[in-house]
Formats: sequence, C-alpha cells, structure tokens
Amino acid sequence: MQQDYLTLAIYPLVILGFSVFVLALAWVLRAKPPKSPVKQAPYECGIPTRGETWVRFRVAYYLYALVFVVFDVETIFLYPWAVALHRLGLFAYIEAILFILILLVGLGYAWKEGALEWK
Amino acid sequence: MSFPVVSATVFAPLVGAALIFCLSPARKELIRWIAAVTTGISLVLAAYLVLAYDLSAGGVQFAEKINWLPSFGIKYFVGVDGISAVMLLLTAIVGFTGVFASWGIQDRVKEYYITFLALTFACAGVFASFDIFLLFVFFELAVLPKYILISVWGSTKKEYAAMKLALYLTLGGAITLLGILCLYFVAGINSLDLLELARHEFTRNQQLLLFAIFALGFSVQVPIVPLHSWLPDAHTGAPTAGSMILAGVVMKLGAYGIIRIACWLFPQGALFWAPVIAVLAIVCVVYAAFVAMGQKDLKYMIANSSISHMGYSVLGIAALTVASLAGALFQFFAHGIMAALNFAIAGMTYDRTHTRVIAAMGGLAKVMPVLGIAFAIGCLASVGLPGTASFWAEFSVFVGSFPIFPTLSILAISGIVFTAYYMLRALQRVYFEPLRHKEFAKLKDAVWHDWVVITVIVFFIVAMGVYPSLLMNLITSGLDPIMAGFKGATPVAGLTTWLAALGGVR
Amino acid sequence: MDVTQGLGAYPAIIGWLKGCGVPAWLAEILYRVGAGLLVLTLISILALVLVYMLRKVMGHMQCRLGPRVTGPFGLLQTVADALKLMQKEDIIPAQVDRPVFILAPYLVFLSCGMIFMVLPLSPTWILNDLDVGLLFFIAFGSLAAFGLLMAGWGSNSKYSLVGGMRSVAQVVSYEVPMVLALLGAVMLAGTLSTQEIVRAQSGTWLGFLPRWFIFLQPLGFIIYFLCGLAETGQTPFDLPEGESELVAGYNTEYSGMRFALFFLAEFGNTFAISAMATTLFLGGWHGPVFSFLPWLWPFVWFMVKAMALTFCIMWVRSTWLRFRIDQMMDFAWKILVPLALLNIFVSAGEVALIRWIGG
Amino acid sequence: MVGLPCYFGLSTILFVIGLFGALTKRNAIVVLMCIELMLNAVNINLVAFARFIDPGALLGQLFVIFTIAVAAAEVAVGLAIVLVLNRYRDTVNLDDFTWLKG
Amino acid sequence: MDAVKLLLPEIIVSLCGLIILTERIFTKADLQRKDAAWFGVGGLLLAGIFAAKLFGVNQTAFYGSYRVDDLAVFFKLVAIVAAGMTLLFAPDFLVRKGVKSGDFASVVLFAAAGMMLLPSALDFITLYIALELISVSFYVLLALQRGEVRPAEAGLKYLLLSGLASAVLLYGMSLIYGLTGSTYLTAIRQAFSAGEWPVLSGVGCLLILAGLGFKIYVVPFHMWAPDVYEGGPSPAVAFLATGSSAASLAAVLRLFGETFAGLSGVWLPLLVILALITVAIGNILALPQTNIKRLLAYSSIAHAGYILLAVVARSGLGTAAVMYYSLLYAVSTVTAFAVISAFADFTAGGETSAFAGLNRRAPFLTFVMVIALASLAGVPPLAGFMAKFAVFAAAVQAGYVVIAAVALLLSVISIYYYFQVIKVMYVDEPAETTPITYGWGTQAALILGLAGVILLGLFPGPLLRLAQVAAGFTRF
Repeated sequence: MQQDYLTLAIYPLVILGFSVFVLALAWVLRAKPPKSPVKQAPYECGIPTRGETWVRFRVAYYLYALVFVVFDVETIFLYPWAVALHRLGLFAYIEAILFILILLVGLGYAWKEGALEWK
Repeated sequence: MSFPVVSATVFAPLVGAALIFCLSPARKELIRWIAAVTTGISLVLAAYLVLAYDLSAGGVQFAEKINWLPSFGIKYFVGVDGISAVMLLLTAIVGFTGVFASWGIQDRVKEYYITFLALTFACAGVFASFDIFLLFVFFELAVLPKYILISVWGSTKKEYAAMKLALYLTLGGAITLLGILCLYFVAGINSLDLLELARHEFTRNQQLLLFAIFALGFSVQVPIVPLHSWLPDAHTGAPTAGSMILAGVVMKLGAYGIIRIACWLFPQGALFWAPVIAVLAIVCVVYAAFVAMGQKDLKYMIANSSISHMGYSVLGIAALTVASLAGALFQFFAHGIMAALNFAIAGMTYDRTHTRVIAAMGGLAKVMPVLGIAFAIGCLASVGLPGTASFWAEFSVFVGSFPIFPTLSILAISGIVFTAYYMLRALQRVYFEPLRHKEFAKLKDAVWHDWVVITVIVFFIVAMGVYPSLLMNLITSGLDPIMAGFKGATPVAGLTTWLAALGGVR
Repeated sequence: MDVTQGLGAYPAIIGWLKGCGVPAWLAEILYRVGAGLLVLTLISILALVLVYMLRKVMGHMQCRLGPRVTGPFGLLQTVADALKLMQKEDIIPAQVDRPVFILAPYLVFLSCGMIFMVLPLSPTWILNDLDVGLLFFIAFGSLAAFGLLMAGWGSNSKYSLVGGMRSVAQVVSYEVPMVLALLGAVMLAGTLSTQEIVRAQSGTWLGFLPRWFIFLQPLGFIIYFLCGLAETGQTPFDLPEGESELVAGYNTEYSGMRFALFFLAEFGNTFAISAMATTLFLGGWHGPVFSFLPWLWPFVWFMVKAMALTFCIMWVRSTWLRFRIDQMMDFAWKILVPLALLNIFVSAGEVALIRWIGG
Repeated sequence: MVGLPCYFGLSTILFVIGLFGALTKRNAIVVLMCIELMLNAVNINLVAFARFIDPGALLGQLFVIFTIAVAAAEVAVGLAIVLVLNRYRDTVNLDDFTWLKG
Repeated sequence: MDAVKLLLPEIIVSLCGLIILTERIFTKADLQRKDAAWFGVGGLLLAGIFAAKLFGVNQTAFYGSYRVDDLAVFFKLVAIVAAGMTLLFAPDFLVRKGVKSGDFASVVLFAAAGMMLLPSALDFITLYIALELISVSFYVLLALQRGEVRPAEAGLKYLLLSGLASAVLLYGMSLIYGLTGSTYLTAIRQAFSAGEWPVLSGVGCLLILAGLGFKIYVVPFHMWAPDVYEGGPSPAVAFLATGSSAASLAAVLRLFGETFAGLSGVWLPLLVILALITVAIGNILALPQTNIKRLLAYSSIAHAGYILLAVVARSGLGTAAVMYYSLLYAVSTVTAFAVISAFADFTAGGETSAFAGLNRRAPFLTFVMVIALASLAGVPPLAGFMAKFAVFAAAVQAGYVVIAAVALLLSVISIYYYFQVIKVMYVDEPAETTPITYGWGTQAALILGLAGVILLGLFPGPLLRLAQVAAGFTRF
C-alpha cells in the first residue's frame, strides 16, 4: 500500500484536461451551421413542448433518498469493523451483529411503513 | 410516646379536609358537619393545651420532634409555649366559628370546606412550629388556600384581590426565605431549631441585618403601612369565613413571626430597629383609622380598622418591654376574635340585605336584634371598652410603651378616638337608626348557626375581658425567654438618636 | 504506485527526465500526467473495443452479423463512429440551465476516470494503491449520480428529467446492497486496498481450488454483479434511458462530443464494474505466469476475467427484459438489501471459521 | 507545507460562514446545509488535530465518524420533516411558518 | 461481563424499544392499541430496578469513557421516571390524534436510553452521541403527529436550532480536543488544572456552554422553547421539558462542575449573570402568555435559571440541589402535561382560556393541575418548594446572597401566572359542561404524579440525602 497524494491531486486534472481537450478538438472539427429556434427546442418527438418541465417530483424519490442516507452512513461503521475483523475479539462480532440486526429492524420498519413502495 | 396533642390540634382540620376530599360533592350536610367536628376537636384540644400548660415549668411543652430533612438539620418540631397556646386557641376559635359562619354557602361546598380547613390547618401550624423552616412552610402553605378561597367564593374584585394577596404574601415569603437561608448559614449550626438558634450568639451586625430581613418579610403580612394595600381588598373580597380567618388569624402570623423569630433571635437588631417600627406602627394606626373613617363599605371599614388595631400590636412590639409585648400578643387574641365577630356580623348582614354600603342600611336592630347586639359588642370591643378583652390588650400596650415612646404612644391613644368615632357611627347607621327601607323589614334574625358563631366569640370576648390573667400569665411566661435577650435594655428612643446610631453601625 | 514500476520504469523515467534538465518536482508531475494519460487512453481503447464487441455479440445472439463493412470484420466501425461524433453539430437547447448542462458530462466522465485509479491491473500496474481504495471506488462510483441528475435537470426536457431522476433513484438504491455486498470481501481480506485484496486471494484451497473469494462469497458476488448492472444502467436495469419510453433518458438533449463523454463513461463504467468484480471475487490478476514476458501475464489474466464478465453483461443485455421501475426498486430494497445483510452474517461466520481452523 | 494553522483557519472560516448562514437564511434547507457546513468545519478541526496533536491515537478521527453518522441522521429526519411541511404549506421558507413569534 | 452489567439499564431500555419496533413490523397496524406503551413502561421499570442496584457501584468502563456513579444513576432514574410517566399518559393522547403508540413508545425509549447514557458519559464522543440520540429522537417525537402542521413546524424548529446548538457544542469540543489532545474528561481536567491556558480554551469552553445551554433553556438560547412547546404534541413536549433538560444538566455538572473547573474564571461570572437573566426573562415573559404550553415553556426557562444558581454554587450542596431539583421539577412538569394532554381534545393548541371551569368538568384533573402548578410555583410543602429551597440554600451557601435575593424576588412574579391558571380553572365558567374522560393510563400517571409531588415534598429527607451522597461522586 503506497499513498501517492500527488497522483490524487493531478489525476483529476488530467481527466478534466482530457475531456476539455476532446471537446475542444470536436469544436475545431465539427460543422457549425447557424442556430435556429426549432433546433434549439427541447426534444419532444417533434411536438411543441407544453407545460412546465421543472415540476415537483413524487415523494417516493425522497423517501428512498432518506432510507439511503441512513443505510449509507451505517456502512462507515461497518467498513472499519470489517477491516479490523481479524484482530478483534468476540465482543466486536457480537456488537456488529447487533448493529446489523438493528439495521434490519430499521429496514423492516421502513418496509412496513411503505417507504419502500413505489406508489 | 404520649398522645401528640399539638399535632392533633394542628392536623385535625387537615384530617377533616382529607375526609371531605373522599366524599361526593352532593353530601353537603355531612361535609359541613365533618368540618364542624374536626375544628371542634381542634378547639377542645387547644383549650386543653391552654389549661394544661404548666406555668411553673415554662418553656416548650408537649413538644414533638421528628427529623424531617436531616441534610439541613431541619426537624418537624411542634409544641406549645405560652404564646403558642394562646395563638392556637385563637386559631381554633376562629376556625370553629368560621365553619358555622359559612354554613349558608351553597356553591361547591366540598371544595370550599377543603380550602377553609386547609387554611385553618396552615395557620395553626405556624403557631405550633418551633423549627423556623417548618414555621415557614406553614406560613407559605396558607397562601394558596387563601387565594382560592377569595377568588372562587369571594365578591367585589375578588380575582384582583386574591392575586394581590397572593403576590404580596409570596413577596413577604420570599424575603423571609432569604432570611432563613442567611440565618442558617450565618449560624452554621446545621439546625433551624428555634431553641438551639436562641442559644447561638449572633454578632451585632448579623443581628441588625437578619432582623431587618425577617421583619421586612413578616411585615408584609402584618401589614405595616407601605405594604398594606393588599389587605383591605382581600378582606373585603373574601367570603365571610375567609374574612374572619384573614383578620382574626392570618394578620397575626406576620407579627407573631416578628416576635417569635426576629425579636427572640436578634434582640440587638430589635433594639436597633425598634424606633423605625414604632413610627411605622403609629402611621398604621392613624392612617388606617383615617381611611376607615372615609369608608362607605362596611367590610372595607372593618378591614381598615384591623390595620389600625394591628398598629397597636406593632407599637407594643417596638417598645420591647414585657408589658408592651404581652399587650401586643394579647391584642392578637383579642383583636382576632373581635375582628372575626365583626366580619361575621358584617357577612351575616350582607347575606340578608345584599348590600354592604353603610348608608344603604339602617335600623336593622329592629328586625334583627341579636345581630345588632352582637355587632354592638364587637364595636365596643373594638373601641377597647373595659370588660372586653381588647381593653386589657390596649391598656397593656400603652403601659408598656409609654415610657419608651411617649409621644408616639399618645398619638396611638388618640387613634382610639377615631376608632370610637367610625365604629360607633357605623353601628348607629346600620342598626340603630330608624328603619330606612321597607324591604328590610322582613329580614330574619340569627338562625342557629349564626347563634353558634356569636355565642362562642362573645363568650371569649367577655370571658377574657373579665378574667384576662388566664391568658396574660401564659403570654408572660412565653415571653420570658424572649425578654432574656434584652436584659433590661430599651430601644434607642427617638428617631434622631436612631439615625445617629445608624451612623455608628456604619 | 505506478503503472510501470515492475519494469523499473518509474526510476528510469524520472531519471531520464532529470537528465533532460527538468527540475525534480516537474519530473514528478510530468510522470503522473503521463501515467494518467495512459489510463485514459486505456479507457478510450476499451470503449472502442467494447462497443465493437457489444455489436458483434448482440448481433450474433440475435442471429445477425453486426458491423462487418468498415475495415476487416467491421473492426474500424467504432473508430469511424468516434470520428463521426467528433464532427457532429453541438446543440445546446435554448432553455437549458447552461452551467449545469455543460458541467454534467465532465462530472460523469470524471467519476468514471477516477474509478480506474484504484483498479489493480497487475501486481504493479495500478495508478495509486490507496489504502482506502475500495471506499474510493464506491465514492467516485456514486459521484456519477450527481452528474446524471445534473444532466437530467439541466436539460430542461421532460424525458431527461424523468431519466435523470430515475437513474439517481436507481444508483442510490443499488448503492446500498452493493456496499454491503462488498463488505464480505473486505471482511475476508481485512483491508480496503484493492491490491491487498487481490493478494489475499493468492494460493489455493485444498490444493486445487483457487483462493478466490467467489467460492466463499457466491452470494456477495451475485449481489455485487447485479448492483453493478443497475449502477451502470445496463439491461435489465436500463430504465433511465429506456429508449422505448424515455428516448434516451438523461442524455436526450446531448449531442456530439458531449454525448460521447457520456458514452465513454458508460462503457468505462461497465468495464470498471467487471474489473472490480474480478478484483474482489475472481482473484484479480492471479493466474499462471509463464516465462515469456512474465510481467504481462497478470494483466492478461485480469483482462480476460474482466472481459469475460463484460461478455456476461452483454449476454444479459441481449436476453433479459427490462424491469418496471417499482419492480426494480423492490428488487433492491426488499431482496438485495436483506440478502446483503445476510451475507455479512455469512462472511462473519466464515472469518470466524477461518480463524478457528487457521489458528 | 500546509500546517495546522491553515486547517484551523479553514475550519474557522467554514464554521463562521455556516453560523452566519444558519442565523440569517430563511430557507429551511439552506439552514440545514449551513449546519452541515458547521459540522464539517468541526470534522476538519478534529482530523487536523488528530493528525498534528496526537498522531498516535485516533480519537479525533473516531469522533469524525460519529459526527458524520449523527449528521446524516439529523439530515434524514430534517428532510423528512421539511417534506411533510412542504406538503402542507407548499413552501420551505421559514418566514411562512407560524413560528418565531417569540 | 462487567461492562454489560454497568450498561444493563440502557440495554434493557433500548432493547424494549427495538422489540416494540419489531412487533410493529410483524403485526397489523392498529391505531387503538396501547399495549406497546405499557410494555415500554414495564421495560423502564425493570431498567429502573437494575439502575437502582447500581447505586454505590462507582466504576468506570470502556477505557474510561463511561462512568457509573451515584450521580449518573440518579439522573438515569430521573430519565426513567420522566419516560415512564410520559408513556403512561401518552397513549390516550396518541389514540385521539391518530398516532401509532408503538412508534411513539419506541422513540421515547430510545430517547430515554440517550438520557441514561448522557450522565455516564466521560468522554466527548460518548457525550455527544448520547446528546444526539436524545435530540434526534425528539425531532421524531415532536413531528410524529401527522395531519397537523404545528407539530411538524415544532419539530423542524427544534431540529434546526438543536442542530445549530450541537454544531456549536461540537466546535467547542474540537477546540478543547485540539488544546488538550484528548477527548476524555479526566485527561482534560488534568490538563486544565495544570495552570495557564490559551484564550482558545476559554472560547471552546464557552461554545460548549452555549451548546448545552440550548438544551437547558439558558437565556439567550431559550428562544425555541415557547414555540416548540406550543406546537409539539403534549406528551412529547412533557418528555422534552423534563428528561432532556435533566440529562443535559448532568452533562453540565460533569463538564462545568469538574472538567472545566480550572477554567472557572472564564465561564463562572458569565454563568452567574446568565442564571439571573434567565430567571428574570423566564418569569417576566411568562406573564403575558395566554397559552398554557407557552406559559410552561417560560416557566421551564425560569426554572432553568434557578437550577443554574445551584450549578454556579459549585459545591456538594449545589450539585445535590441540581439533582434534586431535576427530579422534582420533572415530576411536577410531567404531571402538568398529563393534565394538558388529557384535556387536549377540548383545547385547541392549549389556550389557557379553554381551561375555563375545568373544575366543573373534571374535578380530579383540576386538583392534580393545581397541585402540579403549585409545586412549580414553589408552594410548600410540595416537591417544588423543597427543590427551590435546596437550590437557594446552595446559592446562599456559596455566597451569592444578592443574586439569590434578586432571583427570589423575581420568583414571586411566577405566582401571578401560575395562580392565574388556577383561577381560570376554578372561577371561570366553562363553555360546555360535558365531563372529560380519560383512560386508566392517564389516571395512573396523574395519581403517580400527585403522589410524587406531595410525598417527595413531605418527605424530602431520604431523597435529598441520596442526592448529597451522589454529589460526592462528581469527582471522577
């Protein structure tokens, strides 16, 4: 395991530089016909667009997001535990199993309350 | 352990309240009788205490001591000395007669008697306590029942009056509590037992300060003039029995506290502050008398006369001689029953005429001779007519205080003239002029429960007027330990000397 | 640490640069830039190859031939496509949220590129062997969700928005079982470094069975693989860009090279998922090493395994039907998450068992 | 080289920005984000201190893990409540709620 | 295992919460059911027994981050009492408002577990986790009641401000950690007792004070209380008002009584002034309130001021007074809220005027309310008076005579607003006269509360003794 923070700093810049370069290349190469309103309209199978696009979204999305936040954060406890598992005693096993059981109860509750239903 | 007489005396009304609490509100008659019986027991026991108190032995007798709050060295310590015995008797009389005076109440009888009995209990507790904390607990315990009594069953501005009373009395309580805390830590003997504290030597400055705090705290309840404005409203707003107990007992709590705690524990402070108190006392006497003269409302008049009468007591306290203090304490008793009688009669009259305006009544003695005579006795007692208990009280106060505060005493005596003026005028207007209103002609005279009230109180007024030494001896014996602190010293006479002395303290 | 360390290239290149009069710090930077570009080139080539492969595989599975005109066996078809995309007109619709719209493809591509930083292509070929490599992989894997949401929202088109929202819901939902499934491998390996995880799989059990984690973690592998499909929006989880309902989902409004970036990232991600599955469950670059070019064989084995998995993805793509969205979400939360949690128990038992046997 | 003062300075700046935002912004979600910003300032502090002051112990880093977890829980509940309110009131603007009357 | 034995009460409580949740998952949701709450009460009782057994144990576990001493056990019991009484009267309220009592009960139990952990916490991490366990549970409890806007608003307000407060607290903790290199209170205390410390440590200390001050309603961090009290569902508010502040007080005692003793020059003068201002603001702003819940909020603030007087006394008596006050205040307040919640259908939002003539409709409720309010007002010999006495005694003993005097005089004001409520209940005429009904859970809570307020007032000796013994263990 060798940490190379320089790579960590430079590599994203290389990626972005690459993307910009590619786009710039395309800008040089591509055809540049004049703009027209019809071409710049949003795509809706050729029919003129109607109504507001940026509408409010159904609540189910947010519910999933909430459940996700909870579960995702729990993993920050599980990962250190998993890494150190070889060096830990029985107590750590039991604790983690309890932790996961509590998670399961939480999942069950969300399930029961209908947070996992795509209504 | 022998039968706890003092506790029984104090707790009898509370037991009654608890019994009533368990009853259905519909059983009004039973409720009244329970109240009557329990206060009656209290009265009998108090009388027993007065008679059984061993004068030759003195000190605190029938004492009961139980550790209550050991962390603070606080005890449940009740007992009687000469002063307490008299005060307990007074409370029992007023409590007992109060039950009968409120016999006619129809609205929420159950709650009424619970409240009234709780109030009686609290007042009795104050007089029986020999632990300052316990005393204070009882003292403060009285506020809530008073508040409820006035705000629910009272009349004329009752809510305002009740709130004013509660606020003033709690203010006094807060100051007293501060005093108790300071006293506790200044003494540092981990005890609030009066007897133990009395043995403790306080430095002069401590005494000056602590006396001031306690006297200020208690003077709200006396009331001494700048802090008195709650009283007329409260007394007037209260129902009859409420007024009786307020004027008869509650007013005494504060002055009792001054003697019991402030004078006893801090004699130096008492001597130092006495001139101020004396001046305030005279202001009380004269100012309240003047106010009483201007009153059109019968109850307001009696209430203000109470303040004026308490002024005598306070003057007696300020003089700090045996005679004056004894007079002051005797005045507690005498004025207590007398004011109870006056308020009772005023209440009975009001129940019949439905007015308290003096000018609106007239010649009622023709239709209600018994009430008329009773009121006459009350008025004469007010004036201090020889043969009534009040005479001995006022006489003793003046005898005691004249050598100390000659000018002030003379001023105070002049107060009697005013008293005579407004009391007799009211008596005449209400009862002895020609009957002014036709509709009053059909009023009924005293019914049986009115009779009970009148008989009991008049009996004591006259009995103590004729044979004052029964209580006087008790009081003097109770004063012995208190007077020991003064060792013949008298207060600094005259305000100018006092101000000079204040400079010396600095 | 460096792509070519095994060849002694790092000191050699640095030494050479210094020899040319380049200051030491610049030499270090230049080296990194070069290594990075190498990986990006790999991604680009992979994309070209994969697209060709996809067309061929799908074609044959559907009893067609796929591209065959451009170049021998149509090999140059994708190159031609790339050149075509380069020349395409760049349309930015009038009502888009311009900064968001323009930034989105960069972000998506960034997320894809960063993932490759921790892929252990061979014992020495890894851009940066972070000790939290796996967390890094997860973190940048889900960064794509931001890009997709930005694309969907910024386009201000109904198809795009629905597509973007769906893809975020999908990424977010499948993230959970995926992370939990990976935990099994971490528990067995006891490290988060990808290279170390591969090393932990060296050797054999009972003399013949490779010590690959897939044999201990079949469930974890399957969960991870399914989640990988969903994360990259492959069939049967391709709802965000299901062309029959949403035209092209979040990239409906993109054209030309901007679209190409999405495209590149998609194929890069597909490969990355296979590669990571290989790393974690299939023993990574482990395999027989022959004396001929010994440094090359691990890379070969790695690519073979990863390509085999990629082939499976394509296979699935041409056989399976698309899920409905409610089915898809249910599948994640009500089947995969409980299974993944169960898998943790199983793994913990296995770890305990191994300790008990071994120690 | 980047030293402790830099980290501390950064965290202080972040914290103050967050505090200022949390106290002045009227949008519930923005306030929530500002609070998160403050928590992240704390995280920077903790990690930096752990690195520079007691490099052996991991107390600071351990603390950060818990902070993150708690922050997530807070946000999860917070967003849920905002969601509920949003359905009733159609707004996330704090001034539109009936509270804050003193 | 020893550590498990020390944690047993918390384990029981959280396990009960989990069991209730699990049960909710596998059975059909029935809004009428109350048994989850009863189960919770049972669990709390059991936990209380085990907690009481821990008196006199005085052990430290988990590498010095968790301490069970009498102080901690006392506050654990306060939390158990508050939670238990809340769970007794809550179901009646919840059934009427359409909240599943299982949800409520489990979250209450989780919060209670946090309140039991907090007094035992001996390092910043445990302390913070416990504090947040409480806070997050309350966000949920406050907003649990659906179908109305106010509870959600209350929940959000509490969440935003509490989140802000804990961020501030956390920043203070991080500073202290940076300066001392440890999150353990013992190590920090030693570090600060050594001598001169940089300005930053004072800043950190004050930030922590601000963060905790929020939880115990110290003015200027009190602003949330009235709105949250008014908007939140009564049982949740009852629990918030008592358990949360009691547990936070335990933390205050640990931190400011011991850990930051070396820095007292920084925070002590400030805290003395804040205590006085808190008493003043609480009492004065309570006067114009027409809503009983807002009124109780300001009363909570005033009471926080009294308690702070004992905190700044920094003596054994002071600590004992804080503990004692917490318990008695908890009992009185929960009882008052039990009445309010029994009355909830008839009072929209808790306007005091809706209590008119309660005496004619429910004499027992009224009586309990009077006793509870009188206890809060400090009428002897009820519990509240004894507590007030202990607090002021501590303040006077520590030499804050003038401060105590001013606070006492300010406390007189409180008579006005408490008695005003009593007046409304007794004197005013009711708008309707239908008798008020409530279930036996509420009845039990009322009787328990009544008995507690009266008996603890009449026989304060043993409890105060206990508190004083426990106060001896603040040094860890």
